[in-house]
Amino acid sequence: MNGVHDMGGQQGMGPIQYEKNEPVFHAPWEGRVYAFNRTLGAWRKWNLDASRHGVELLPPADYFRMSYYERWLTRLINISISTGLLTREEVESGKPAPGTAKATPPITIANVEAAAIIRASARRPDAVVARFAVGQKVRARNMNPVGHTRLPRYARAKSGVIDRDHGVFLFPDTTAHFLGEKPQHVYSVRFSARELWGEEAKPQDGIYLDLFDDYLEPA
Amino acid sequence: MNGVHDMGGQQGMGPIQYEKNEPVFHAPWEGRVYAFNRTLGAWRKWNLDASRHGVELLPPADYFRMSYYERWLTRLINISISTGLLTREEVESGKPAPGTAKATPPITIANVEAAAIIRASARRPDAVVARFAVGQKVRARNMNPVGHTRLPRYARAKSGVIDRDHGVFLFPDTTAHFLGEKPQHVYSVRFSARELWGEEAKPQDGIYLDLFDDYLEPA
Amino acid sequence: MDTTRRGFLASTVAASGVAVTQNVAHGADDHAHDHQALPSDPVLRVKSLESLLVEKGLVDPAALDAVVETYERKVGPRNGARVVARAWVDPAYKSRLLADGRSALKEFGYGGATGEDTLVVENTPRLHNLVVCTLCSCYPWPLLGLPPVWYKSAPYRSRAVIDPRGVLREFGVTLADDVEVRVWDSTAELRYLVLPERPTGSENMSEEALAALVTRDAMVGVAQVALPQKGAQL
Amino acid sequence: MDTTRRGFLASTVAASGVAVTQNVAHGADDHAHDHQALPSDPVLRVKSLESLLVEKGLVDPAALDAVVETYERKVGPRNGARVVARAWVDPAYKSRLLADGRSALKEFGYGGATGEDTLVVENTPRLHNLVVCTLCSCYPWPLLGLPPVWYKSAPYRSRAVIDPRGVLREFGVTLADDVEVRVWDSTAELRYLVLPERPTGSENMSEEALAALVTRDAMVGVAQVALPQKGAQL
Repeated sequence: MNGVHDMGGQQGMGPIQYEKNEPVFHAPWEGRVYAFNRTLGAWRKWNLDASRHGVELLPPADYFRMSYYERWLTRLINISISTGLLTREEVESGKPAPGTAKATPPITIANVEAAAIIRASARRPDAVVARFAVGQKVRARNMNPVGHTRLPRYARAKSGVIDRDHGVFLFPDTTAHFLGEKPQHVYSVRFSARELWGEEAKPQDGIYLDLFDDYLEPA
Repeated sequence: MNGVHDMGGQQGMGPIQYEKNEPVFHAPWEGRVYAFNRTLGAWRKWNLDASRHGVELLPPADYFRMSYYERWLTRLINISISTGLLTREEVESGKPAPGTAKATPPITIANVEAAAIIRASARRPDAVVARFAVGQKVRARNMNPVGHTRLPRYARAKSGVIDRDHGVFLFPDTTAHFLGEKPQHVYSVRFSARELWGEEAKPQDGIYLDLFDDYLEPA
Repeated sequence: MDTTRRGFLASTVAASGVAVTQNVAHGADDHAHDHQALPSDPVLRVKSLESLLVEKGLVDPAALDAVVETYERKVGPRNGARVVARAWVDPAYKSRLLADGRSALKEFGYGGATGEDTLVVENTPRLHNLVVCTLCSCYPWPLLGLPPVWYKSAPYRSRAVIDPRGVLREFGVTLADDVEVRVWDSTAELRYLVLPERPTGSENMSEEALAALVTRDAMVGVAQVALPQKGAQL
Repeated sequence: MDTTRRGFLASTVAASGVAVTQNVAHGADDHAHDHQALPSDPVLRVKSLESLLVEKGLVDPAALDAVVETYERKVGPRNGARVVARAWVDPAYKSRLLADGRSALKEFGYGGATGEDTLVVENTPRLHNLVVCTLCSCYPWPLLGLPPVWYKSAPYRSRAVIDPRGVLREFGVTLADDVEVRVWDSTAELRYLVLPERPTGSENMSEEALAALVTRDAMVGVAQVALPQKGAQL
């Protein structure tokens, strides 16, 4: 999705606001929101990519207005409702729907370390053939899917070189929409800054993106 | 400026909201804001391109939150202050600074038709040589100026064909920053939808942009 | 009122790059959100600004009234519709209009603000034109008046160039797969007017009656012109 | 409270595509802005949500406490700093770290959430590395803890890839024109840690003392590591 979340290369966002001695959470509610997000996934109603896409789906005005954890809170509520973990009425009232049996949390204090803090890897053991080799020149496809993708707009139709093959990972574009994991190779691709941004960039500078096999074509 | 105003090709902005029998202005204040914008330019403190850039400079959160005429109101106040037509204190208090002599408006009911409603053209009589000819293949430059430009991001580094030479106009990129008019040719350039958006676009479809000589290079 | 002014100035200041409204580190009490407050009552703000401008002698309120009156009552899509109807009934005029819009529009006295360089693009059974301004909201004011909110909105501006067929479907226009779509992104001081297809069955209608059929939307390219009995138009 | 809930749900609904918050045609009374209201007090909303989740048996509050406690007290930049100091004093470890970050980090017991595939990239006098996530805010949690607000913010995410030298200047780091800059945009499930240059004059320092010099910012690539007497670090 060509959304406002895809920020690489944008200008006019203002100066970087640095906070000295920044706390991990600025208020207790931020910590709770973070913890909800880390533990509710264990219900396996959604996955990390679907969750990320939930932030991308926020209307741009909300995306820019909200703080980081406000976005997380909103996407969590949205995905909880859309996947049936909660109902809208429950969220509105703060009370379980009448007659709901109390469930047992899959993550408790007993297993939280192993089950939530150590997250499952997106790496897959599948023996998928790599379509590209280190050193090969490639072009990022000019694709504009309306769904989730991890190919930023600024790299599309640009040429680069395979710098490293990271191995096989699940594919976010399908995983986010519950369409299967489609495991495939991820490569570190080096794009020269000039290829991406034109002649004003320094000739020696480079931007490295981790790109999936399906994002690439031979250059 | 690669800002959020440069919307071509974005997704996730929601459905188009159509209003039947829409009034010209939804409230009297919108009409006043429009009229301020059309008449205050006669003080020659700024120009159309600087004024457009004023909207682009709004922080993204404000750009998306505000209605169209709220943006116009904000940019008008900003540019009035930055060019010295008004002071911040005057805007804040709603009162002229003490001791200010009352001016005479350059646009009155007597000349409003000729002076404001018929706006000056951006066309220039200069005999500037055209760098490109109709039918010629060109490439939009991969340029990323931090200031005002009318070359949208979605066309940069893309190839098209000169469809028509519109003649000589002032150059917004310099005019907006009061750096001179730099008159030059403007061309209608046809880009195939596939060149811009990839293989999913229909092969016969085209997007036409009016682009300045300085935006183009031979393909 | 004080809050109002503060919120208002915050936004003014932010636009000059002094402050940002996004992701600013905020304290535990979360009061830092104040600066994101909605620009409160624009009615009051505009009233205050107008009184300042008048008191300083920077504007003539009667001239402001005249500008508003012009776009509320005089200049609107009826202008463009008359041009379209004339082109439909007068092939010589149509040729002039397509070849040199500026001169042909002057025959009607249309020109001036953003209209002096209007190009007219013709729809045919094989070709559909659509007009947009992705960067702001450029629009042929003298021919169509001021643009509707949807034309100025992010959903239209963003999608018209990447998904014109989807946009047209949203407006109820479904094009055959082999029709050519041309999108005109108004990136410079040229303005565009679509000359829609004349509806079949309108052969015996007068120029005036034809003009009454032509809608703003058809001249932007998001609608087709229909005969009245064929159903309500948008 | 009622307004609170309405604003909150409006935002929820909008995210599912049912409503849009932008440029919605609004009536003369301008009340349509209601739906853009700030998500009011998040404290109350989160409290209400937690009580719902607990009452439904969907979460264990003690597990939530443990997650918060982990990132507030246990996992943070000191983890990464220990790795950097070890690499500075132990050339064999440094070789392993740069060749296979995953295994070398396991020697410290670091891994897990988003850390199982961390790559370590080395700064030299000729090469400067900078880490960003333009699409969201990916960050090596097990090594650096949770990212600061600026790392997650639009100004950093937007500019790090197009103007890394300008961003670095804003952080007080000025690079020579002929240094190579490498920006690592974390677009997949790989995470990046910068191995900063060891400051000159630190030859006699212990591994522990070196670790104390290494800042979070240096491991993201927006700062260099300095000796304490050379001035305060960010």
